[in-house]
Amino acid sequence: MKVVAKRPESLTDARFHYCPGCTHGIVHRILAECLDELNLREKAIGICPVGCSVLAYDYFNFDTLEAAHGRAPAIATAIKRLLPDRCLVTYQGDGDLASIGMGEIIHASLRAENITVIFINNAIYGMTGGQMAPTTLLGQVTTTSPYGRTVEANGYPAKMAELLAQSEGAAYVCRTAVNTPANVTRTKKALKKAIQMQMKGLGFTMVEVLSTCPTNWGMSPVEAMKWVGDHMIPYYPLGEFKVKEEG
Amino acid sequence: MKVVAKRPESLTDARFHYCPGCTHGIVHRILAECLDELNLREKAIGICPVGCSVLAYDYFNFDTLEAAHGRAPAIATAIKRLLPDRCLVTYQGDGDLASIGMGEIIHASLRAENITVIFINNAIYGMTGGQMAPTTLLGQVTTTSPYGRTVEANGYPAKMAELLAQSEGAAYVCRTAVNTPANVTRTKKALKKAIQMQMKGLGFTMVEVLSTCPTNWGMSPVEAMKWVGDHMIPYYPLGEFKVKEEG
Amino acid sequence: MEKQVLFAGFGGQGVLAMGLFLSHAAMSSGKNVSWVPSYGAEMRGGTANCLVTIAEEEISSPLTENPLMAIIMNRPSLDKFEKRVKPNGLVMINSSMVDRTPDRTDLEVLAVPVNELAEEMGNPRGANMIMLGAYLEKTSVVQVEEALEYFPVIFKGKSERLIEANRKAFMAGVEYARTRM
Amino acid sequence: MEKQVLFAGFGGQGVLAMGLFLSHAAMSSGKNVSWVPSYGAEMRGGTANCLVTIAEEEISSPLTENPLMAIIMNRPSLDKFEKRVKPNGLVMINSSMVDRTPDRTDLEVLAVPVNELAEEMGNPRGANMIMLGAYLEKTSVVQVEEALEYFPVIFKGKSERLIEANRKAFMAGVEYARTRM
Amino acid sequence: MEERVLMKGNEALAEGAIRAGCRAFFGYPITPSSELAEYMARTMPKIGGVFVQAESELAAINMVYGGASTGARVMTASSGPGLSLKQEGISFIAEGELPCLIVNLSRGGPGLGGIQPSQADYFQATRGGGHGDYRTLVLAPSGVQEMMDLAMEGYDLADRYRTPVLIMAEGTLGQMMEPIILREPVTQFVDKPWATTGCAGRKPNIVNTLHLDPDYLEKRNRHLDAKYKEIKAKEQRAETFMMEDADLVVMAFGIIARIAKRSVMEARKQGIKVGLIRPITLWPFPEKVVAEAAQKVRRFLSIEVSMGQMVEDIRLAVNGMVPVDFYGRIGITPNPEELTREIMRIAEREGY
Amino acid sequence: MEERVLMKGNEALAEGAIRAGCRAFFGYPITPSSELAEYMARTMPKIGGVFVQAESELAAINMVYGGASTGARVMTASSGPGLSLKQEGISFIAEGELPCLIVNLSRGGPGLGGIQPSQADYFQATRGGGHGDYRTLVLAPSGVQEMMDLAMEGYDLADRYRTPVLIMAEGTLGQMMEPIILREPVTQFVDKPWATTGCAGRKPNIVNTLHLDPDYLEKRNRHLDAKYKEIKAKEQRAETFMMEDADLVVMAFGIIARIAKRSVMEARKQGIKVGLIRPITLWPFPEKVVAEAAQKVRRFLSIEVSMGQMVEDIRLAVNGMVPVDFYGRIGITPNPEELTREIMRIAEREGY
Amino acid sequence: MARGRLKFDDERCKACELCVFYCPQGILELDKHQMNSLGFHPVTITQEEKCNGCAICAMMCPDMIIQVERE
Amino acid sequence: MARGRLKFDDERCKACELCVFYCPQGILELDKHQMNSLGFHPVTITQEEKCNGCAICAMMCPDMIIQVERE
Ligand SMILES: Cc1ncc(C[n+]2csc(CCOP(=O)(O)OP(=O)(O)O)c2C)c(N)n1
Ligand SMILES: Cc1ncc(C[n+]2csc(CCOP(=O)(O)OP(=O)(O)O)c2C)c(N)n1
Ligand code: SF4
Ligand code: SF4
Ligand code: SF4
Ligand code: SF4
Repeated sequence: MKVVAKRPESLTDARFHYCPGCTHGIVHRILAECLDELNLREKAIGICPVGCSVLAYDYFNFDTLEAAHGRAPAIATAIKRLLPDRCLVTYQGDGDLASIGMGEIIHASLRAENITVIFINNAIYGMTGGQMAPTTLLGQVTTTSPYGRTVEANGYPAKMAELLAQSEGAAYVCRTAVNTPANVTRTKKALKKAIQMQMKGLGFTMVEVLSTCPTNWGMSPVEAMKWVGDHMIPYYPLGEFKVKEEG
Repeated sequence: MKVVAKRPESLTDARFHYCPGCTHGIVHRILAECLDELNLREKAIGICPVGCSVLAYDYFNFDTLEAAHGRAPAIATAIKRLLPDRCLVTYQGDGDLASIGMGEIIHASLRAENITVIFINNAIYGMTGGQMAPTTLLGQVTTTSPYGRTVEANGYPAKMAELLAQSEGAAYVCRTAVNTPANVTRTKKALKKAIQMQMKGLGFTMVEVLSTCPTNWGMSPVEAMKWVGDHMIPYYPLGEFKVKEEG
Repeated sequence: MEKQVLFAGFGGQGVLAMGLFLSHAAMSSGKNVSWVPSYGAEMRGGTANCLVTIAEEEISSPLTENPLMAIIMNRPSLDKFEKRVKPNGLVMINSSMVDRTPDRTDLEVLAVPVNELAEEMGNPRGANMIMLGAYLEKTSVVQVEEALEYFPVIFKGKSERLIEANRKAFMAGVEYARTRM
Repeated sequence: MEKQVLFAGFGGQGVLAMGLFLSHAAMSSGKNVSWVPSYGAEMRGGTANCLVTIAEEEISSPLTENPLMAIIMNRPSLDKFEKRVKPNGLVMINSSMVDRTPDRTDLEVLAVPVNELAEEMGNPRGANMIMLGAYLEKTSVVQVEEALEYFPVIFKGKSERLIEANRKAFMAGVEYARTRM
Repeated sequence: MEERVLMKGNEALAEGAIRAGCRAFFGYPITPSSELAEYMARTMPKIGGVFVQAESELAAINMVYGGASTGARVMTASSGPGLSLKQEGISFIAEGELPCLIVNLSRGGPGLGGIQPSQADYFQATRGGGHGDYRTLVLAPSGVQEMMDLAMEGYDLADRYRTPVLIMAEGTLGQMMEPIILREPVTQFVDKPWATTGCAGRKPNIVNTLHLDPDYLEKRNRHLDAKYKEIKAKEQRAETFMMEDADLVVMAFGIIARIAKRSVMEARKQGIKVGLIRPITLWPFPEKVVAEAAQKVRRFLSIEVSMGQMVEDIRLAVNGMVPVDFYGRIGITPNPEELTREIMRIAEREGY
Repeated sequence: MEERVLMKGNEALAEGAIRAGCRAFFGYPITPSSELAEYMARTMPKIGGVFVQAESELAAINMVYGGASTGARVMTASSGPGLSLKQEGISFIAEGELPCLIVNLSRGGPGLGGIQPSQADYFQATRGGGHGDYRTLVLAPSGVQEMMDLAMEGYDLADRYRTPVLIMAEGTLGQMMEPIILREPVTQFVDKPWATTGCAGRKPNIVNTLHLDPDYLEKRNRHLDAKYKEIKAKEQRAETFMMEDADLVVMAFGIIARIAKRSVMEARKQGIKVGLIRPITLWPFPEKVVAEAAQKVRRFLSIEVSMGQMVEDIRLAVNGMVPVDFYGRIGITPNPEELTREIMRIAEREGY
Repeated sequence: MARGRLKFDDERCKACELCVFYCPQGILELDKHQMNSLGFHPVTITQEEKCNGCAICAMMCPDMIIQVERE
Repeated sequence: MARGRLKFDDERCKACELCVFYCPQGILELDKHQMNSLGFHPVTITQEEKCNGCAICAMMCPDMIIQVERE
């Protein structure tokens, strides 16, 4: 018998602090597998956000920086400009990327920075305990939209993949999910493609991953996975929104 | 004989400090005429940017605030929420709105704030003496792109109208110019429409106006007007990018 | 004199709620009180604890290194806090979850198998109220009768069923303390 | 002793350039020098002026309220700076643009119609160099000969034609000072 | 006895603000201040008030700038990194002379730091972490009742002096619960003819902080300076305890001050002549009380949850008259027992 | 005599940084610092360096965080409002212990203020306008040559202590021209094993400022504190002038110090025993020199283009030994004549 | 015979020549013989009778120098 | 006869039951008789012989508890 599933080398063996069933763990593994398979671990520099994945620097087995909330793209920009052959990956939540970090992510894309952004869209603020995110769905109850999100009070959920696909500097923009085995596979394909395009210098690449926050959604992990399919995907359609042709 | 063109009431009679031929003056007048004709002067609250139009509070004959660089939409949001029947107009340059203020403008649009944004796109930083703006065209020489703007070094010019049209909270997004009498007329029509939609509570409204900066472009005012038509409009197409239906 | 009692256990054991109940009861009976939760990281899980200070006069310090009493709901909490209880202080232990007794000999130790008792009475989530009943019966920090009076106040807004279940659990703890300790 | 001279006029009159030329010349002739432009608002236009300090020894203060000399290129500048020139100081006035003479009687006043002269020699933009030539001829803050030597250095990078035009204008100023003042 | 309710500090502060007439909250979540925003999110819709979760602290503070300019009583709250991001805005608000309430439920830094209570933002709060010569009134509650009371008083001071008021409290004060007496809602408000509300029936109002003319810029700065001098003269607040015969004066603010109070009692029991001064206003610093005390006592001890910041203000006030010691922790709030040990150590060393 | 070139202060600073090995500039335009960015925009492409016009000061300071973490010598420059926006980032950089150069060509505040030279960001610079217990080394040039020299020394200090270094200069210093001697480019650099450059052949490096464990957070703060104490002990710099027999000591930094120097000479001519201390490091403040002087002189006079900030550091150093006066302007840089008048006024009043 | 009449605020004219450029009749030009206090040659009308009051000059003037009357 | 073999890192299992839910064979469940030091009932396999080593459980496990071997 041969081993078909085990811990990738690009992860340390520290235990994840995430809540039971939190999909941050799945996405961490996917990233690590991509770097392993592309043999990029020693070239990789990861920028961790402020969010539940703030401690990712303990889990990623390559150089990492912990960024100020929302600024990962600016940090990645500077490093990539100074070390153009390295592989820059930012890992950001929806508060980090779509709220406080909106300016940085859009400008990194306009500047066509050769970096790869992993955008974890779990429709809520996890780390701080369940406040509304820019991606929180209409009607969704959070601690800062206690009566459910409404257009009048809170406006519309941000569709970041669609928005960033508008940017001429974006080489690859894709939205995936990790709510089914098939989607996990697709997510890995997309991320691998993004990283490869970064290393070819084609420009800004981002994969938005629809994820879960069972704890703050107040659901079991399995229910949360179903909620992604039933409520998130209908509003946040999956697929590739921008694929830049080479040359 | 009857007077067919004179100074509108919504302007004070202070002399503009703008350089000869700077189109800030034309747009100021257009805004004032719209407010006069809609009888909104006494309901109007204007938010001036940091930029050459920073002193607009001396020219507008209605309540005004001078905003920190880029934050006008946040200021307008708060005022509109507290005084919903007032007419909120922000007046912002391309550094103010598209660079440092990117986060604020996008979120104001996502929140569907009932405000009207006048976006003066003159492809350069005027007040600070001709540095590159996010809207500076490729190849354009500025003091911070001294060898001409390139994708590699500076990325792509930002198309704000296209970007903001993506936002579900945007009720009206239009790009006009003031480089010809016909375009001046269209600009006024567009701005009037935007203000009317704001007052109907339909959501976020913005008119992007392609303008000139003869001084920092190093051209005569007339040459500058031609440059808008020959170089800016081809990259920044004019027209309505989003018009929300009522009800 | 200020009485300070520490409640400590796992996240889900209702430890903070115990402290809150006691605080409410103490306040309702006209005492001064402060409740300070342990200040967990921005992440979930881990141990939870809170410190309740009760006094007739104004409360000076709501914090202390050495509480007079400690209610210990799980093993790690005992390991962590045993040494910090005041000399000759009281330690109440949830013996269903703690497999050892304190090493210190000066402490008064009372063990209550609250999880078993809760399971028995078919209300597993009532374990913390059982402990509380036993605690008040033993210490009269607040009189049991008073505490019972204030149930409606304390659980204002909660369903009758839940209040009733809690009262039952609470009384079970009182009962246990009266009869079997 | 430190000599401080103020150059003042409209934006487009090449006032800052005059100061720069003098600074370069002074430096090249081995003196210490500092050049401080007036610090205009972030907007365009308005008046411009700069202060040049020249000394053999190290320069202590590059700023002053009371310059020893003032080169006045337009009327508003005269109104603004007349009172500030040191007692018995020197004021050179562009008489093509300034329609009055100083009220102060202690000042040495030299008037040069630089715009006319410039127009005459068909080089309107040369007015500032004319003034500079007259100034150096009169004051020898830097020797005219030295200044001429340093033309290539000072205008390094500029076209021969332009350098030549500037030298002509400069000499015209020197001429004017020698013959008609 | 008046009816008391058991309340969390964060809720008491929020409720106090509302009872003082606060009708708009603009904030961005950050531990340990989020509960305050959440209370506002629940309450504002019910009372016709405004709650906006801003996209960032920058947006939040500029919403405060806009909201305050309408004359409404508005508020924001944050912590550590969030306060740093607000510095530009606070500088604008100070120069715009816009009354408002800013709350810092302070946590450990620098950088992302931790979420433990901290007092290390004292310099930022009292010196103005932003650019230019400005100050903000800084109030430091030490219990849940004061969280409510100072929120209410904060608005009075803000309106009276047309200045931003900062409430600085360690995170613990937001988390802890104590029984408090709910204050009567405020019904009288000063009117604000300067507010930008639309110019119907009057000349246009302008809220502005740009002053390109050097002389006018100086005039503005001298105007602010005069205001700050008046505040310094009139608004210093401090609690003193057992100062009559004290050899040693302990100084501390916030919740630490209460812990220190207990330690002072303990030390007194052991015959040490020790007293306490608790600054309630951090700016203006209660320098009068301190300077007076310096005439009589033999030594000061500043106790802070920082590496030593308030101690500078004590030294400035004491001006060399007696020595000023410092004891500090970071991330950990010291317990009464620990502080008593420190007091006794000094007392023995100095033979008090 | 070495060849001298006439240079603007902004260019001298930029050129100095480049000669010190600076290979990346990240900035957002603001008067009066833009010229510096423009010099870098022209030069970096020629020397294979990086120039990025960031979308904001926030992005710029975080690019510095990222750039510095690669071990490269990087830099940013701004003024007033821009510096305020950078405070969060500077706090992160200080805790991340990332060496870098930050320039404040200071202008008048608060708010948008004006673009006239100012020194009113002294508190922000020396106390840390950001959150938490941290300091930045602050260097204050007083002429164009020093603009170059201190930029170069700044990088040495930054690398030696793994700390951000701030250069604070009034806008005038950036605008003015003086002949300077160009320094030799630096060729020796310390290596930085901690840099995040990819983990080829070594264990992964982590640049981090989050410390959720209270004890570790305290450990970190004590580590920084120890470093700051070492800097205080070793790196105080000041220029003294005519101090031998001085009754009155004038203190000023930046270009004002040179103006004051002239006034000191003038006053000496009139027989007044006056001297000058010019802090070159604002933090650490040259308290040793000042404390020593305080033993001998009769009075200090702090001259600042602010409403009085450095004067606090003087008082702390003097610690009550002699009086400390203050003379301040805002928006306007005082001339030597004005300062001489003030010195004479005090001399007469005190009968020196 | 003129259907329009122009009034110029000479003192404020910045001589940008936009009106001159856009005037369909080509009847505006800078008056080189005058200079206002800003140092500019203000604009003037050469053949008043040709003005039809279309007001395009006013529309393109950034500084509202031109007041236009029409029959 | 089993074509796959699973190894569980019991101590780290958080009992989220994602593997249980996604296992196509329905042969995984929480072991109520065990509790790890995190206080969770770790997952276990009920009918080893039915496991075909598809590794879907491992794919969906956020904590990499399951190592899968296949023929
Ligand atoms: C400047 C700043 N503002 C706010 C915070 C508090 N904060 C920490 S994480 C976070 C957002 C977390 O949500 P998200 O980015 O969606 O990540 P998640 O935790 O959901 O994975 C916030 C607001 C901070 N640390 N710094
Ligand atoms: C926080 C901050 N950063 C930078 C500046 C400097 N600044 C003033 S205006 C401006 C941009 C001006 O360009 P734009 O917005 O296009 O307006 P324009 O002057 O071209 O009309 C900048 C960067 C500032 N005042 N505040
Ligand atoms: S809070 Fe939500 S996002 Fe954070 S670890 Fe828990 S489940 Fe995951
Ligand atoms: S600098 Fe440009 S934008 Fe500013 S006033 Fe002059 S022409 Fe207009
Ligand atoms: S457009 Fe206006 S400012 Fe320009 S020349 Fe004509 S009248 Fe004068
Ligand atoms: S998915 Fe992983 S963590 Fe969850 S129950 Fe299965 S093995 Fe345990």
